[in-house]
Amino acid sequence: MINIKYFASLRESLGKQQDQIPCPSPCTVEQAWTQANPDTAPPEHILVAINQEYASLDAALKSGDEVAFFPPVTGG
Amino acid sequence: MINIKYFASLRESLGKQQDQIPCPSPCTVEQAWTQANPDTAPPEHILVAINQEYASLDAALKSGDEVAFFPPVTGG
Amino acid sequence: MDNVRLLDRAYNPWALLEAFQQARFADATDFGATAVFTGTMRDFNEGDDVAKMYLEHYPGMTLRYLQTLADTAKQRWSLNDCLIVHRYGDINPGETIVLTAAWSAHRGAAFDACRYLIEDLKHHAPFWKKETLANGDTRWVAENTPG
Amino acid sequence: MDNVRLLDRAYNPWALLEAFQQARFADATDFGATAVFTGTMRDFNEGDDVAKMYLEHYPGMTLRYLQTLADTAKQRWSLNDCLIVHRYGDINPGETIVLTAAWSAHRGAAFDACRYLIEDLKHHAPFWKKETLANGDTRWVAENTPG
Repeated sequence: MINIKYFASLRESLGKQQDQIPCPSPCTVEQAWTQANPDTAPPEHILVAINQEYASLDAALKSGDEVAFFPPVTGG
Repeated sequence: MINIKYFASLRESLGKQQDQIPCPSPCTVEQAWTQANPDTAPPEHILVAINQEYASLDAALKSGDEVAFFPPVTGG
Repeated sequence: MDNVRLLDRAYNPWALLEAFQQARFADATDFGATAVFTGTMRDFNEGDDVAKMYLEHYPGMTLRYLQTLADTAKQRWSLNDCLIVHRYGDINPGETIVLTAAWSAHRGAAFDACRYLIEDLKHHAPFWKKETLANGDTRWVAENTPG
Repeated sequence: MDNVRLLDRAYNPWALLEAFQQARFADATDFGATAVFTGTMRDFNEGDDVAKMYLEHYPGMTLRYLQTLADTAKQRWSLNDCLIVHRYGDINPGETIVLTAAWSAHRGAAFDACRYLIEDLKHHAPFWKKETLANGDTRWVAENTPG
Protein backbone atom coordinates (compact mmCIF):
# COMPACT_ATOMS: atom_id res chain seq x y z
CA MET A 1 0.00 0.00 0.00
CA ILE A 2 0.92 3.64 -0.49
CA ASN A 3 -0.11 6.22 2.11
CA ILE A 4 -0.97 9.59 0.61
CA LYS A 5 -1.24 12.85 2.58
CA TYR A 6 -2.61 16.21 1.45
CA PHE A 7 -1.94 19.55 3.13
CA ALA A 8 -3.27 23.10 3.41
CA SER A 9 -5.33 24.49 0.50
CA LEU A 10 -4.92 21.24 -1.41
CA ARG A 11 -6.36 19.27 1.50
CA GLU A 12 -9.31 21.65 1.60
CA SER A 13 -9.98 21.70 -2.13
CA LEU A 14 -9.84 17.89 -2.35
CA GLY A 15 -11.93 17.56 0.78
CA LYS A 16 -9.70 14.85 2.26
CA GLN A 17 -6.45 14.70 4.15
CA GLN A 18 -5.27 11.26 3.17
CA ASP A 19 -5.68 8.25 0.91
CA GLN A 20 -4.44 4.73 0.95
CA ILE A 21 -3.98 2.99 -2.38
CA PRO A 22 -2.50 -0.30 -3.50
CA CYS A 23 0.97 -0.15 -4.99
CA PRO A 24 1.24 -1.73 -8.41
CA SER A 25 4.95 -2.10 -9.10
CA PRO A 26 6.38 0.02 -10.70
CA CYS A 27 4.36 3.08 -9.71
CA THR A 28 5.37 6.74 -9.96
CA VAL A 29 4.18 9.56 -7.76
CA GLU A 30 2.09 10.92 -10.62
CA GLN A 31 0.44 7.51 -11.17
CA ALA A 32 -0.37 7.35 -7.45
CA TRP A 33 -2.00 10.78 -7.69
CA THR A 34 -4.08 9.73 -10.70
CA GLN A 35 -5.14 6.53 -9.02
CA ALA A 36 -6.27 8.46 -5.92
CA ASN A 37 -7.73 11.41 -7.84
CA PRO A 38 -8.86 10.11 -11.25
CA ASP A 39 -10.88 13.24 -12.08
CA THR A 40 -8.36 15.88 -10.97
CA ALA A 41 -5.01 16.75 -12.52
CA PRO A 42 -2.26 17.66 -10.02
CA PRO A 43 -2.14 21.46 -9.57
CA GLU A 44 0.59 23.25 -11.51
CA HIS A 45 2.91 24.19 -8.65
CA ILE A 46 2.28 21.13 -6.51
CA LEU A 47 5.10 19.92 -4.27
CA VAL A 48 5.82 16.29 -3.49
CA ALA A 49 7.56 14.51 -0.65
CA ILE A 50 8.28 10.80 -0.36
CA ASN A 51 8.86 9.62 3.19
CA GLN A 52 9.16 13.26 4.26
CA GLU A 53 11.81 14.24 1.75
CA TYR A 54 11.23 16.33 -1.37
CA ALA A 55 10.77 14.32 -4.57
CA SER A 56 9.45 14.80 -8.10
CA LEU A 57 6.23 13.62 -9.75
CA ASP A 58 8.12 11.00 -11.76
CA ALA A 59 9.88 9.46 -8.75
CA ALA A 60 9.20 5.75 -8.16
CA LEU A 61 7.24 4.51 -5.16
CA LYS A 62 7.47 1.24 -3.30
CA SER A 63 4.99 -0.40 -0.99
CA GLY A 64 4.82 1.24 2.44
CA ASP A 65 5.94 4.65 1.19
CA GLU A 66 4.33 7.81 2.51
CA VAL A 67 3.81 10.30 -0.29
CA ALA A 68 2.67 13.85 0.44
CA PHE A 69 1.20 16.49 -1.88
CA PHE A 70 1.10 20.14 -0.92
CA PRO A 71 1.01 23.69 -2.34
CA PRO A 72 4.00 26.09 -2.27
CA VAL A 73 5.06 26.63 1.33
CA THR A 74 4.47 29.93 3.16
CA GLY A 75 6.19 29.58 6.51
CA GLY A 76 8.65 31.87 8.20
CA MET B 1 43.05 79.23 19.95
CA ILE B 2 42.74 75.70 18.55
CA ASN B 3 42.10 72.75 20.89
CA ILE B 4 43.81 69.56 19.76
CA LYS B 5 42.98 66.08 21.06
CA TYR B 6 44.87 62.82 20.55
CA PHE B 7 43.46 59.33 21.04
CA ALA B 8 44.51 55.72 21.59
CA SER B 9 47.96 54.61 20.33
CA LEU B 10 48.64 58.11 19.00
CA ARG B 11 47.98 59.61 22.41
CA GLU B 12 50.39 57.11 23.94
CA SER B 13 53.16 57.53 21.38
CA LEU B 14 53.03 61.32 21.62
CA GLY B 15 52.84 61.14 25.40
CA LYS B 16 50.05 63.74 25.61
CA GLN B 17 46.32 63.80 25.16
CA GLN B 18 45.80 67.40 24.13
CA ASP B 19 47.37 70.64 22.99
CA GLN B 20 46.22 74.20 22.75
CA ILE B 21 47.79 76.36 20.07
CA PRO B 22 47.15 79.85 18.72
CA CYS B 23 45.25 80.08 15.47
CA PRO B 24 47.00 82.08 12.79
CA SER B 25 44.42 82.69 10.09
CA PRO B 26 44.31 80.89 7.69
CA CYS B 27 45.45 77.61 9.27
CA THR B 28 44.95 74.07 7.98
CA VAL B 29 44.69 70.90 10.08
CA GLU B 30 48.13 69.86 8.89
CA GLN B 31 49.64 73.20 9.87
CA ALA B 32 48.07 72.87 13.31
CA TRP B 33 49.66 69.41 13.63
CA THR B 34 53.08 70.74 12.65
CA GLN B 35 52.80 73.64 15.03
CA ALA B 36 51.93 71.30 17.91
CA ASN B 37 54.34 68.54 16.87
CA PRO B 38 57.23 70.19 15.00
CA ASP B 39 59.48 67.12 15.15
CA THR B 40 56.91 64.47 14.20
CA ALA B 41 55.19 63.96 10.85
CA PRO B 42 51.52 62.90 11.06
CA PRO B 43 51.30 59.06 10.87
CA GLU B 44 50.35 57.64 7.47
CA HIS B 45 46.82 56.44 8.24
CA ILE B 46 45.92 59.19 10.69
CA LEU B 47 42.27 60.23 10.92
CA VAL B 48 41.09 63.77 11.58
CA ALA B 49 37.91 65.25 13.04
CA ILE B 50 37.03 68.92 13.32
CA ASN B 51 34.41 69.68 15.95
CA GLN B 52 33.65 65.94 16.13
CA GLU B 53 33.07 65.40 12.43
CA TYR B 54 35.48 63.71 10.04
CA ALA B 55 37.67 66.09 8.03
CA SER B 56 40.87 66.00 5.98
CA LEU B 57 44.39 67.23 6.73
CA ASP B 58 43.98 70.17 4.38
CA ALA B 59 40.71 71.40 5.91
CA ALA B 60 40.76 74.98 7.25
CA LEU B 61 40.49 75.72 10.97
CA LYS B 62 39.08 78.74 12.74
CA SER B 63 39.63 79.96 16.27
CA GLY B 64 37.77 77.90 18.86
CA ASP B 65 37.74 74.71 16.77
CA GLU B 66 38.37 71.33 18.35
CA VAL B 67 40.54 69.19 16.09
CA ALA B 68 41.14 65.53 16.91
CA PHE B 69 43.82 63.17 15.58
CA PHE B 70 43.49 59.41 15.94
CA PRO B 71 44.53 56.06 14.41
CA PRO B 72 42.18 53.82 12.38
CA VAL B 73 39.20 52.86 14.52
CA THR B 74 38.72 49.33 15.88
CA GLY B 75 35.31 49.31 17.57
CA GLY B 76 32.41 46.91 17.14
CA MET C 1 20.83 21.22 23.30
CA ASP C 2 18.06 21.14 20.70
CA ASN C 3 18.86 23.72 18.06
CA VAL C 4 15.60 23.17 16.14
CA ARG C 5 12.29 23.65 17.90
CA LEU C 6 8.61 23.68 16.97
CA LEU C 7 6.34 25.51 19.39
CA ASP C 8 2.54 25.54 19.54
CA ARG C 9 2.23 28.65 21.69
CA ALA C 10 3.58 32.20 21.94
CA TYR C 11 7.20 32.57 23.02
CA ASN C 12 9.56 35.38 23.91
CA PRO C 13 12.34 35.20 21.32
CA TRP C 14 14.82 37.20 23.41
CA ALA C 15 14.32 35.11 26.54
CA LEU C 16 14.68 31.98 24.44
CA LEU C 17 17.92 33.27 22.90
CA GLU C 18 19.28 34.16 26.29
CA ALA C 19 18.47 30.71 27.67
CA PHE C 20 19.91 28.94 24.63
CA GLN C 21 23.11 30.94 24.68
CA GLN C 22 23.47 30.45 28.42
CA ALA C 23 23.01 26.70 28.20
CA ARG C 24 24.97 26.21 24.99
CA PHE C 25 27.87 28.60 25.50
CA ALA C 26 27.93 28.95 29.29
CA ASP C 27 31.69 29.36 29.62
CA ALA C 28 32.56 29.62 25.96
CA THR C 29 34.27 32.76 24.77
CA ASP C 30 35.16 31.55 21.31
CA PHE C 31 32.34 33.07 19.29
CA GLY C 32 32.62 36.71 18.40
CA ALA C 33 29.51 37.20 16.30
CA THR C 34 25.83 36.40 16.66
CA ALA C 35 23.25 37.18 13.99
CA VAL C 36 19.54 36.81 14.69
CA PHE C 37 16.37 37.15 12.67
CA THR C 38 12.83 37.15 14.02
CA GLY C 39 9.66 37.19 11.94
CA THR C 40 6.62 38.68 13.65
CA MET C 41 2.99 38.36 12.60
CA ARG C 42 1.75 41.66 11.18
CA ASP C 43 -1.87 42.79 11.33
CA PHE C 44 -2.00 43.52 7.62
CA ASN C 45 -1.11 41.64 4.45
CA GLU C 46 -1.69 42.44 0.80
CA GLY C 47 -3.76 45.48 1.70
CA ASP C 48 -6.10 43.73 4.15
CA ASP C 49 -6.39 43.82 7.93
CA VAL C 50 -5.57 40.41 9.37
CA ALA C 51 -7.13 39.37 12.68
CA LYS C 52 -5.36 36.06 13.23
CA MET C 53 -3.55 33.25 11.51
CA TYR C 54 -3.41 29.49 11.52
CA LEU C 55 -0.09 27.89 10.67
CA GLU C 56 -0.40 24.35 9.34
CA HIS C 57 2.67 22.17 8.97
CA TYR C 58 3.66 18.61 8.08
CA PRO C 59 4.50 16.95 11.40
CA GLY C 60 7.45 14.66 10.95
CA MET C 61 8.77 16.29 7.80
CA THR C 62 9.04 19.75 9.38
CA LEU C 63 11.48 18.90 12.15
CA ARG C 64 13.42 16.64 9.86
CA TYR C 65 13.72 19.33 7.19
CA LEU C 66 14.77 22.02 9.65
CA GLN C 67 17.33 19.78 11.35
CA THR C 68 18.97 19.03 8.02
CA LEU C 69 18.94 22.75 7.23
CA ALA C 70 20.61 23.60 10.55
CA ASP C 71 23.24 20.88 10.07
CA THR C 72 23.96 22.11 6.55
CA ALA C 73 24.44 25.70 7.72
CA LYS C 74 26.77 24.65 10.55
CA GLN C 75 29.01 22.81 8.13
CA ARG C 76 28.94 25.37 5.34
CA TRP C 77 29.94 28.31 7.57
CA SER C 78 31.84 26.60 10.41
CA LEU C 79 29.39 27.95 12.96
CA ASN C 80 29.70 27.39 16.68
CA ASP C 81 25.99 26.65 16.50
CA CYS C 82 22.74 27.86 15.01
CA LEU C 83 19.12 27.90 16.17
CA ILE C 84 15.77 27.63 14.41
CA VAL C 85 12.48 28.11 16.26
CA HIS C 86 9.10 28.08 14.49
CA ARG C 87 5.51 28.36 15.66
CA TYR C 88 2.60 26.32 14.39
CA GLY C 89 -1.13 26.42 15.14
CA ASP C 90 -3.02 29.60 16.07
CA ILE C 91 -1.06 32.86 16.00
CA ASN C 92 -2.05 36.44 16.87
CA PRO C 93 -0.66 39.71 15.47
CA GLY C 94 2.50 40.83 17.22
CA GLU C 95 3.58 37.29 18.10
CA THR C 96 6.89 35.93 16.91
CA ILE C 97 6.48 33.27 14.23
CA VAL C 98 10.05 32.36 13.43
CA LEU C 99 13.51 32.83 14.87
CA THR C 100 16.81 31.97 13.21
CA ALA C 101 20.22 32.62 14.75
CA ALA C 102 23.85 31.81 14.01
CA TRP C 103 26.95 31.98 16.21
CA SER C 104 30.37 32.25 14.63
CA ALA C 105 33.88 33.60 15.13
CA HIS C 106 33.24 36.15 12.39
CA ARG C 107 30.34 38.42 11.57
CA GLY C 108 30.23 37.66 7.84
CA ALA C 109 29.59 33.97 8.51
CA ALA C 110 27.02 34.72 11.20
CA PHE C 111 25.04 37.09 8.95
CA ASP C 112 25.24 34.88 5.87
CA ALA C 113 24.22 31.75 7.76
CA CYS C 114 21.35 33.46 9.60
CA ARG C 115 19.96 34.82 6.34
CA TYR C 116 20.41 31.50 4.58
CA LEU C 117 18.43 29.77 7.34
CA ILE C 118 15.41 32.06 7.00
CA GLU C 119 15.49 32.21 3.19
CA ASP C 120 15.72 28.46 2.81
CA LEU C 121 13.08 27.89 5.47
CA LYS C 122 10.69 30.27 3.73
CA HIS C 123 11.10 28.48 0.43
CA HIS C 124 11.18 24.86 1.54
CA ALA C 125 10.04 24.13 5.11
CA PRO C 126 6.51 22.62 4.99
CA PHE C 127 4.45 25.36 6.63
CA TRP C 128 1.30 27.00 5.28
CA LYS C 129 -0.36 30.16 6.56
CA LYS C 130 -4.12 30.61 6.64
CA GLU C 131 -5.25 34.13 7.48
CA THR C 132 -8.50 35.21 9.08
CA LEU C 133 -9.22 38.77 7.96
CA ALA C 134 -10.82 41.46 10.09
CA ASN C 135 -14.11 40.90 8.20
CA GLY C 136 -14.11 37.19 9.09
CA ASP C 137 -13.03 35.85 5.68
CA THR C 138 -10.31 33.23 5.62
CA ARG C 139 -7.69 32.67 2.95
CA TRP C 140 -4.51 30.70 2.40
CA VAL C 141 -1.46 32.85 1.83
CA ALA C 142 -0.52 32.13 -1.77
CA GLU C 143 3.21 32.75 -1.66
CA ASN C 144 5.98 34.28 0.36
CA THR C 145 7.38 37.71 -0.38
CA PRO C 146 10.87 37.80 -1.90
CA GLY C 147 13.74 38.17 0.58
CA MET D 1 13.22 56.10 23.23
CA ASP D 2 17.00 56.41 22.84
CA ASN D 3 18.05 54.21 19.95
CA VAL D 4 21.76 54.85 20.41
CA ARG D 5 23.40 54.00 23.73
CA LEU D 6 26.90 53.93 25.17
CA LEU D 7 27.36 51.72 28.22
CA ASP D 8 30.32 51.51 30.59
CA ARG D 9 29.41 48.15 32.08
CA ALA D 10 28.33 44.65 31.03
CA TYR D 11 24.80 44.31 29.69
CA ASN D 12 22.49 41.50 28.64
CA PRO D 13 21.79 42.14 24.96
CA TRP D 14 18.65 39.98 24.88
CA ALA D 15 17.08 41.64 27.92
CA LEU D 16 17.92 45.03 26.44
CA LEU D 17 16.30 44.08 23.13
CA GLU D 18 13.20 42.82 24.90
CA ALA D 19 12.89 46.04 26.90
CA PHE D 20 13.48 48.24 23.86
CA GLN D 21 10.96 46.38 21.73
CA GLN D 22 8.42 46.41 24.54
CA ALA D 23 8.77 50.13 25.12
CA ARG D 24 9.09 51.10 21.47
CA PHE D 25 6.55 48.78 19.85
CA ALA D 26 4.26 47.98 22.77
CA ASP D 27 1.07 47.69 20.74
CA ALA D 28 2.57 47.94 17.29
CA THR D 29 2.02 45.05 14.93
CA ASP D 30 3.31 46.72 11.80
CA PHE D 31 6.84 45.37 11.69
CA GLY D 32 7.34 41.87 10.37
CA ALA D 33 11.10 41.51 10.49
CA THR D 34 13.79 42.10 13.06
CA ALA D 35 17.49 41.55 12.38
CA VAL D 36 20.03 41.68 15.20
CA PHE D 37 23.79 41.46 15.43
CA THR D 38 25.83 41.14 18.61
CA GLY D 39 29.61 41.23 18.85
CA THR D 40 31.09 39.41 21.83
CA MET D 41 34.62 39.68 23.19
CA ARG D 42 36.61 36.56 22.39
CA ASP D 43 39.46 35.28 24.51
CA PHE D 44 41.81 35.02 21.53
CA ASN D 45 42.90 37.32 18.74
CA GLU D 46 45.58 36.98 16.07
CA GLY D 47 46.82 33.76 17.64
CA ASP D 48 47.17 35.05 21.21
CA ASP D 49 45.17 34.48 24.37
CA VAL D 50 43.50 37.70 25.45
CA ALA D 51 42.74 38.25 29.14
CA LYS D 52 40.85 41.53 28.95
CA MET D 53 40.32 44.61 26.87
CA TYR D 54 40.05 48.35 27.29
CA LEU D 55 37.82 50.18 24.83
CA GLU D 56 38.71 53.84 24.40
CA HIS D 57 36.40 56.20 22.58
CA TYR D 58 35.98 59.88 21.75
CA PRO D 59 33.26 61.15 24.07
CA GLY D 60 31.09 63.62 22.25
CA MET D 61 31.95 62.44 18.76
CA THR D 62 30.93 58.83 19.42
CA LEU D 63 27.27 59.41 20.27
CA ARG D 64 27.00 62.05 17.59
CA TYR D 65 28.45 59.74 14.94
CA LEU D 66 26.26 56.80 15.93
CA GLN D 67 23.08 58.90 16.04
CA THR D 68 23.72 60.14 12.50
CA LEU D 69 24.37 56.56 11.43
CA ALA D 70 21.09 55.36 12.96
CA ASP D 71 19.14 58.22 11.36
CA THR D 72 20.72 57.48 7.98
CA ALA D 73 19.79 53.79 8.17
CA LYS D 74 16.20 54.58 9.15
CA GLN D 75 15.75 56.81 6.13
CA ARG D 76 17.58 54.63 3.65
CA TRP D 77 15.58 51.47 4.43
CA SER D 78 12.28 52.88 5.78
CA LEU D 79 12.80 51.11 9.08
CA ASN D 80 10.30 51.17 11.93
CA ASP D 81 13.36 51.78 14.08
CA CYS D 82 16.90 50.65 14.68
CA LEU D 83 19.11 50.31 17.74
CA ILE D 84 22.84 50.67 18.37
CA VAL D 85 24.41 49.81 21.74
CA HIS D 86 28.17 49.92 22.35
CA ARG D 87 30.37 49.34 25.37
CA TYR D 88 33.39 51.39 26.37
CA GLY D 89 35.93 51.04 29.19
CA ASP D 90 37.02 47.68 30.64
CA ILE D 91 35.62 44.55 29.00
CA ASN D 92 36.04 40.86 29.82
CA PRO D 93 35.90 37.85 27.46
CA GLY D 94 32.37 36.65 26.84
CA GLU D 95 30.83 40.09 27.34
CA THR D 96 28.82 41.74 24.60
CA ILE D 97 30.65 44.70 23.06
CA VAL D 98 28.22 45.85 20.41
CA LEU D 99 24.59 45.34 19.43
CA THR D 100 22.91 46.54 16.25
CA ALA D 101 19.27 45.86 15.36
CA ALA D 102 16.77 46.90 12.72
CA TRP D 103 12.96 46.59 12.61
CA SER D 104 11.18 46.66 9.27
CA ALA D 105 8.11 45.42 7.44
CA HIS D 106 10.36 43.22 5.29
CA ARG D 107 13.28 40.95 6.08
CA GLY D 108 15.56 42.18 3.30
CA ALA D 109 15.53 45.73 4.66
CA ALA D 110 16.02 44.51 8.24
CA PHE D 111 19.04 42.36 7.32
CA ASP D 112 20.64 44.96 5.05
CA ALA D 113 20.19 47.78 7.55
CA CYS D 114 21.47 45.73 10.50
CA ARG D 115 24.59 44.74 8.58
CA TYR D 116 25.13 48.29 7.33
CA LEU D 117 25.01 49.55 10.92
CA ILE D 118 27.72 47.20 12.15
CA GLU D 119 29.94 47.55 9.07
CA ASP D 120 29.84 51.34 9.10
CA LEU D 121 30.35 51.44 12.86
CA LYS D 122 33.42 49.20 12.61
CA HIS D 123 34.97 51.40 9.96
CA HIS D 124 34.09 54.86 11.27
CA ALA D 125 32.86 55.07 14.87
CA PRO D 126 35.70 56.43 17.06
CA PHE D 127 36.49 53.41 19.25
CA TRP D 128 39.90 51.82 19.84
CA LYS D 129 40.58 48.44 21.44
CA LYS D 130 43.56 47.82 23.67
CA GLU D 131 44.11 44.19 24.58
CA THR D 132 45.82 42.77 27.63
CA LEU D 133 47.20 39.35 26.73
CA ALA D 134 47.35 36.35 29.02
CA ASN D 135 51.06 37.00 29.57
CA GLY D 136 50.38 40.56 30.73
CA ASP D 137 51.50 42.35 27.57
CA THR D 138 49.24 45.07 26.22
CA ARG D 139 48.70 46.10 22.60
CA TRP D 140 46.42 48.27 20.54
CA VAL D 141 44.38 46.32 18.00
CA ALA D 142 45.74 47.52 14.67
CA GLU D 143 42.72 47.09 12.47
CA ASN D 144 39.34 45.47 12.22
CA THR D 145 38.78 42.23 10.36
CA PRO D 146 36.89 42.47 7.06
CA GLY D 147 33.15 41.89 7.26
